Amino acid sequence: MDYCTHEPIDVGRLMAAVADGARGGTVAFVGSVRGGPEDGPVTAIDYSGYEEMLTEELGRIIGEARERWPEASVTAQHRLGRVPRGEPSIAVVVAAPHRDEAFAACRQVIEEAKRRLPVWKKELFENGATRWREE
Amino acid sequence: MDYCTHEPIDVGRLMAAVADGARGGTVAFVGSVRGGPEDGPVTAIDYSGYEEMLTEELGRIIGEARERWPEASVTAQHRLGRVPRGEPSIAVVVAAPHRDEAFAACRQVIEEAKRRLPVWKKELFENGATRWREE
Amino acid sequence: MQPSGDQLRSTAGTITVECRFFARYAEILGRDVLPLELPETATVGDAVRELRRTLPASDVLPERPLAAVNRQHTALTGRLTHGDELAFLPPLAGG
Amino acid sequence: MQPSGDQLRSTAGTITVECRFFARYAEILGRDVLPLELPETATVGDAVRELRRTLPASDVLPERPLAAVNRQHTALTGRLTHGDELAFLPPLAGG
Repeated sequence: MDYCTHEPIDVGRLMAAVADGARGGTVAFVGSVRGGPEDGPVTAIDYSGYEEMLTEELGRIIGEARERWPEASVTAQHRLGRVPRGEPSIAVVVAAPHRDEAFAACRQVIEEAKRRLPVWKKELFENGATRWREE
Repeated sequence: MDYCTHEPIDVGRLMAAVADGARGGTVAFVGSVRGGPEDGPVTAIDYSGYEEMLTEELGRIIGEARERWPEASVTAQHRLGRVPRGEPSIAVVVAAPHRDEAFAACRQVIEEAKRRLPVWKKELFENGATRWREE
Repeated sequence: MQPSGDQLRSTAGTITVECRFFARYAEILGRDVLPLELPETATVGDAVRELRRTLPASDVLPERPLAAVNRQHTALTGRLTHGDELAFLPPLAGG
Repeated sequence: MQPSGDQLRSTAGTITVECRFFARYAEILGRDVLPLELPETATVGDAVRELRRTLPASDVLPERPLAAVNRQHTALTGRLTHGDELAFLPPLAGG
């Protein structure tokens, strides 16, 4: 499965990819485009990325998690391009023999992804305006 | 969505049930029937429960999470009956505006569910033997 | 003034609760329900002692089993009321 | 012995790196790639100073931008080598 996609993220497929009879606990984190009251009327976000580095860096982040939790099966995917409000932009899925490891590895991967992935977002508003969002 | 089901758990449907444009972070925990080397050749688990109490108690557990994280949307489902190896027996899904809350609420619900739900499992082995599994 | 449930009591000064058994307990006891008459001051612990004294194969029930009254986890010191549903729960294994 | 890349150097004692700009930086600079000639001892920080000195609209590039060399995050003190891909990254907003 590619770490970077321009299509909608299929979380069920990611979960199936890590599943296996020996790993009883699966934790998934899915980050979606938010457009609630505190965000203003955002209709979509255009995600752009430094794609070659995004793929390599997400691979390194996943590799670090696999090294720290050798029994865990870890995958993740970041979507680029226009993502409508409510749709996932990133998913991290970890299956492990026990839930402690699954929660810990999933958390580490999403934190590192937020901190390190070369991705930028431009918010699109109902009135047609756009804005770079730097968090 | 019923907290207790005798059908396969549809994790995607649970995720859709909590999704909403204002909650950007969704965390799902899925517990599946494990049959790895340390578990012996388990082919399935027969889950039985005190169903009326299971439904009430899971409702209380979810209510406690909603009270502690008022912005979170929380759901969960426990499957009863025969669950083949690799299939989910429980799922907890939380959507929240921020991922800290989503991780924390999901973790609390699964820990309380493991501790409090009146559910029992009988393991079925390849050779036809069965065994109550008390953890 | 007397509680309104009194008319249902099998004997003056006693209450009847419905015991429920699950999983391994039900399998070994060979039953999943049992009405039990107890003194009206009885606690969950009193019900356990009475069952362990009278039931065949009752040693499947430990001295301090998990119990629920009316579908809520309850300590052994919890007081029982006429008509209560008193469930005995083998070690939980949900999830 | 001389490094084998020497033949590609535009001038003796200098190296050429390929600068890449993304998102807001690319938008404001009006370009996403730029070859940059630097002394062969140059660091990422030296490249930043050279760009801020010579590029139009270069104040979009802060004094201490995030940078990556050959697709890995790199400190401003990191040494550059001829042929490196040097990317300048606006504040990250992935996920």
